[in-house]
Amino acid sequence: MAAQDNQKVITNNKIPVFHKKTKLTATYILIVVIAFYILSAIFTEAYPDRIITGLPIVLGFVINDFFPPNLGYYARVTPALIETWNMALLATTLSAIFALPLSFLAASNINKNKVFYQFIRIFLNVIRTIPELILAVLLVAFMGIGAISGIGALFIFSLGILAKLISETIESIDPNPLEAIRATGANVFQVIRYGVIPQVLPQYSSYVLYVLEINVRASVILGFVGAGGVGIILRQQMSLFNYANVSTIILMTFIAVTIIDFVSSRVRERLL
Amino acid sequence: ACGAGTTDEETTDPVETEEAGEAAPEETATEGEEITEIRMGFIPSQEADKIADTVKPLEEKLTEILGVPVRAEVMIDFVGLVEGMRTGQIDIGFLNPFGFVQAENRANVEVLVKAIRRGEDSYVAQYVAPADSELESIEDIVNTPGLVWAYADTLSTSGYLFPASQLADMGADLTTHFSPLVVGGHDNAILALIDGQADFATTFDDARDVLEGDYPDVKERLKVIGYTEPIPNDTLSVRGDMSDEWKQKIKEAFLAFNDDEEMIAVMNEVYTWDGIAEAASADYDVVRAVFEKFEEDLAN
Amino acid sequence: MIEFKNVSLTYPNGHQGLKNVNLKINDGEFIVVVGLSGAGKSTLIRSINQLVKPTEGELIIDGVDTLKLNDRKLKDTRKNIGMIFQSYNLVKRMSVLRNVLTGSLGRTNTLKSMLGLFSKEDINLAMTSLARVGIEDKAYRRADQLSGGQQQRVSIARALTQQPKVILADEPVASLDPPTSHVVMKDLKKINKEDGITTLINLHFIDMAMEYADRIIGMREGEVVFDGPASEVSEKTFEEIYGRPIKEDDIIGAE
Amino acid sequence: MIEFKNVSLTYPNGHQGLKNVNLKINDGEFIVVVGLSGAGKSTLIRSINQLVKPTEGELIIDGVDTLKLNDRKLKDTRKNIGMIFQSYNLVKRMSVLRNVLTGSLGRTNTLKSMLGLFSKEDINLAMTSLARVGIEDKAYRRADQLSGGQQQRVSIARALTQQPKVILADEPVASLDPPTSHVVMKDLKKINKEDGITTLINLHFIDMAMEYADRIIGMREGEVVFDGPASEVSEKTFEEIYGRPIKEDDIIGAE
Amino acid sequence: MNTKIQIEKPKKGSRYWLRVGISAAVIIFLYYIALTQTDLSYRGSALSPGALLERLFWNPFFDEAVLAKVPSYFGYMLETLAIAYAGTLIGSILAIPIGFLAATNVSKYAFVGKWILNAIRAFPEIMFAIIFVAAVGMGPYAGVLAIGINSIGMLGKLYSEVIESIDMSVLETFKANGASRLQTIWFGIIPQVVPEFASYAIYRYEIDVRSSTVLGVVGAGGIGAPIIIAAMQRSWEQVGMMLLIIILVVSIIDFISTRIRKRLV
Ligand SMILES: Nc1ncnc2c1ncn2[C@@H]1O[C@H](COP(=O)(O)OP(=O)(O)OP(=O)(O)O)[C@@H](O)[C@H]1O
Ligand SMILES: Nc1ncnc2c1ncn2[C@@H]1O[C@H](COP(=O)(O)OP(=O)(O)OP(=O)(O)O)[C@@H](O)[C@H]1O
Ligand SMILES: [Mg+2]
Ligand SMILES: [Mg+2]
Repeated sequence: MAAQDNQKVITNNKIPVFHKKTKLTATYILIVVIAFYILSAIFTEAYPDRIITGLPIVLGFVINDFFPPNLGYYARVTPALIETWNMALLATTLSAIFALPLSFLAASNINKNKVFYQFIRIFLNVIRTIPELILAVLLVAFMGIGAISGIGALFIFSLGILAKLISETIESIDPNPLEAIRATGANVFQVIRYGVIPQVLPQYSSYVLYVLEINVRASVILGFVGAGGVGIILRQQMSLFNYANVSTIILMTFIAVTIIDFVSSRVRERLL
Repeated sequence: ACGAGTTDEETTDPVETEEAGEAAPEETATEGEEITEIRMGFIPSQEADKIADTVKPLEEKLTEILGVPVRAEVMIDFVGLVEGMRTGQIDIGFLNPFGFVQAENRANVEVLVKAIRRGEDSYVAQYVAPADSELESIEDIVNTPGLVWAYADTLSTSGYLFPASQLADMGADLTTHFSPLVVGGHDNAILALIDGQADFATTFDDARDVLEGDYPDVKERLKVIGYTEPIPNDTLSVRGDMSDEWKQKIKEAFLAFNDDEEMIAVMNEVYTWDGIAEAASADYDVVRAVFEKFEEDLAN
Repeated sequence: MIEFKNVSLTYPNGHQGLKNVNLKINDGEFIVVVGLSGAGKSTLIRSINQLVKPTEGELIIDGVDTLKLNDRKLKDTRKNIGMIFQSYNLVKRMSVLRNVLTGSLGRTNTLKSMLGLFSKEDINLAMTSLARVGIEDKAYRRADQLSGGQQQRVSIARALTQQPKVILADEPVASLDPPTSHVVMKDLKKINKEDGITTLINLHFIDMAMEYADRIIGMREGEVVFDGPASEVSEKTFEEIYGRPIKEDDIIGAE
Repeated sequence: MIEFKNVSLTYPNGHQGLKNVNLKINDGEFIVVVGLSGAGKSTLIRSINQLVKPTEGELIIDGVDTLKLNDRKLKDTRKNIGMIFQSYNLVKRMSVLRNVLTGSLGRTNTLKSMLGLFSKEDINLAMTSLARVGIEDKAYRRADQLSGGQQQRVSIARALTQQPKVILADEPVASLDPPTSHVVMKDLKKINKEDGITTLINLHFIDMAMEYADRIIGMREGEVVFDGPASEVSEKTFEEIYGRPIKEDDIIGAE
Repeated sequence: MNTKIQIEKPKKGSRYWLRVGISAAVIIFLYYIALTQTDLSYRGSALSPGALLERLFWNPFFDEAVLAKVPSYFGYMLETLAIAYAGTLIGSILAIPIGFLAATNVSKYAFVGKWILNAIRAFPEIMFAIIFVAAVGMGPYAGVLAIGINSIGMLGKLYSEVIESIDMSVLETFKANGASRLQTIWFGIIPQVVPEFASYAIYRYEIDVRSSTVLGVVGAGGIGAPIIIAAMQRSWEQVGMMLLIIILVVSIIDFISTRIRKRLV
């Protein structure tokens, strides 16, 4: 067969590297993405020249204001950071616990009841959508001022993220073992416990740590509503234009983030 | 205390300039500086009980008067505004007294006018306590140790700085006498009283109005037991490196609002200003003095 | 005893997977189902434990028409039916022993099983089952660390731990190389003989079917076209099943 | 010509993968390397293009001792050596044609290749290579949509597009079923004959080795224990290579 | 069948137990601190949740003043969407090189990349916004830049994790081919990761839509300032209406993006 085919192929001079259809789809996607970008850019006046003229100002901040950090300020930051950490830890723990059942309900391959499934997804969308700041304001209105409101805001917010991410992981697991376990006469809880959980555990723990980091950073915003932690002093020092102190706060947040990142990558390595 | 204003016709009159920019849609008006657009940052003061989230009417009016497009952006926090004024990206800023004092240090801004509210160019902070509280006056507060004191945050002029200064002057040791409860907003301070978390709160006069939607009986539940000394009202400032002509022009434009019913109505709507008065940096010395007392503590 | 009475199965997309199947499967038989790809072998086997549900007819297991059972009763029926899959279907990240123990879930209290509290008997049984397929030394390995043949033997051990009366195997050796396939088939045969467990196996390879089966069921386009002892299989039978004379490839074991 | 002169290879963990290997491989030969698992077959083959680097001796390709080459020169040598892997190693989400075209990367300017500007000759060559292994109609399919045998043929086409003087294949058929294996081996043999490309193949299956090889190299524990034409392979040779008499399983193609 | 099979459960070394012990101790300590040091007393508010929810999500539909503002709210929302889109796109593209830099399996200097990403994530987004307001003035553009750089932090991390999980055996082929490093990345890695990258970028867009509200605080545009002001005013009807709009729009985006992402992966 080869000889003839060779001939045919070689005489045909125009062989595209990409199939016409592939090319067309890729082009369409590119056009849509760019068109939206241009629209947004016009709308937001996001023209590159402006950032080029603004660049010296950005650098000025780094060189003149943030550097050098006032390291002596750490004594004030530490307790605040611990407070922030505590709120993040508790909120993450709660959301890690509650996200699990929710995400099973939000996974189409586990929850076969279409209506209930959609309801859960919409519910998750709603809680994920509310900006954390507004969430905090609302919770303060509900529950009064204090760490509880802050933790509550972080909890609700991270519950939405976690449940969504985990439910997507659940939806993409290997369905075959589930079938096998179902065939042994196991009930749905047993199928989840022995079929699903072992498969999602690594992703689950990696997402939980990811959310922990998000929560540590989000509590900065909660300072705006008096929910305590590093947010309050960050805002205070910003308002006083004490950038050397702000710089210290950022530096210490950086250390916290790096530690979480390190732990998270070690855990991932272990579990995968 | 209203300054004489120029009329609309005068300001919209095109003035020839040598460096009229190509980009300028309309003529600029000074020899010293070419301004093709005025950018105005607008911070709704926490001390006002009613704020509009739009400044469109103000934008339009100023565009008309100043002859260049004016663009205003509403923001919550003054840090961005001040930094923008420092780098020349923002021309006009509405700043609260404390913000102005900070901005003058950081960005060398210059105050042009200040607000008149209810006929005054200053306001006061109030001490609020539950209606059934034993506290009847500021003296009672100073004489009762261990009270839980709710306030918005330590940088709030009326929420903390002025009352704290007053209390300190009256002999209370701020570090030991109270147990402070920082709640993030004036409304929250009032809320803390309603919820029984605090013994008294300090807010602007009268923060209880904000809560009336949630608690129609808030004024019966909470009583005002005292006021601070007057705090100068919030300012309208411009960046320091603006040419004097433009400063003058902007100042006059705003002062002219005093003669313009419609604009005063607008100003009232967006910022509860019912008049505009000329202001000088010295008017804010009292704020500076109070701030200086706390500066050391706050910075560390 | 399992009895198909006029069983038909139409998939939701309208495809007819089984057409009026009538079969009687006696206790302790070792049956191999052969047929071309798409003939309906899997459909037949999977309808026994209702991983797919026949749409017509009666499927009687031990005197009960299982098609009429509710979910609870169906679970009870499934407990008595072990299943082995082509792709083993082990939970990769779990240890071999735990995988095998999942075979006992059907009779373990939900709460206890959630806490991982299996009875001593079940753990013993799981270990014994592993020993029967000769891989008890791998009990604490993670399932994905085993070779294909070993994984399939784990899945047999899992089925054994279920203490089923019936074992269904859907192409249990299709992913394995020939020698390993023989080991697995021998294991299955041995268990069938020793415990008298009724065994139904789908196979592609006719030579293997002939080698192990007591009885062969040939399928074609959803219908049973042959049913008889291996000895009765003739050149003609092949033609019936495959719609064409037998070719070398059928013997080597290709699709 | 490829010449191993006293080549030894010690892995970083101290394991000796090759022990004093001496071999001469002539241009155009079709050689099959057999041996038990762990015998060092992969190590031998991979040391030719230095995916693992021998620690001692000389490895002379076309007169040059490649162990002394710097990175640049080594790359040039590698361009002349095509490689085929057991697991195909295709980029799954790329089209078949693009996968095949990556064979020409070594001679394509980096920037051009990134912009997808392959020369007309290379594209033609890629298509021709696909045609030679009989799957030119799949050119625009995504690689992961093909069956295993087809994927392996894509990887052969990729090696061909490289226009190599040597093709190395590390167990190219181990993941394939027997009939497909034969198709792939036939393809390799055909190419070897048509283009005169020196071909080295690792195989587990001795029957297959005998069927296709001009010359068989037997390895055991890192040493070459047999080297000669397929016709010289005897019962004794098996014993040398496997350390035990030949068994049925070796023939069917087990490990 | 009754004989008990004795297979020793593999013994974990003492170092293993030491590790487990230390980890457990650290975790218990952390929770102990968190639970004792945080003021968890719940005082409750006199405000009934029912009344608040009613004001948030029911009354707005009957409030003329709020209804009249709906078009302008949609305008703000549109601005937010545009800010988030431009920002996410910039961020998702710039995150690619940093993601590669931070991936341990392709980069020798992965730690540098990881540190850069951690530093970006440690920087409060509000601070970015302030800096960009100073650099380019108030308004949406500052928001775009703040969102953009902020997205790099998270996307870069996620990207690098995707890269770290790719099939490395494919890369060996390219080594054997004599392909250059860049070619290896372009042909060997990029096709493997593009769908995941795109999927994460789309996911990030949703997050950015939400987080761009925070930027309203410093005048970086969008629906942020109006909603926060309304909340400060305790004008729950307005807050509720804006929330409903955000929820509606984000749900639509979520719906579309889920479908796109399903097709990508
Ligand atoms: N879920 C389903 N929906 C629709 N049709 C299906 C479904 N499952 C199987 N089929 C169809 O039913 C027919 C029988 O399928 P079945 O899987 O039973 O065949 P098989 O004999 O097991 O084939 P193979 O040897 O390929 O496994 C096939 O034509 C198949 O396409
Ligand atoms: N990277 C490595 N580090 C240490 N030892 C290795 C490494 N790669 C291979 N070995 C060891 O070298 C020996 C030869 O391995 P090699 O892969 O060449 O065997 P093989 O003949 O190809 O076996 P198989 O048939 O299983 O592929 C084996 O004992 C193996 O464990
Ligand atoms: Mg089947
Ligand atoms: Mg090998």
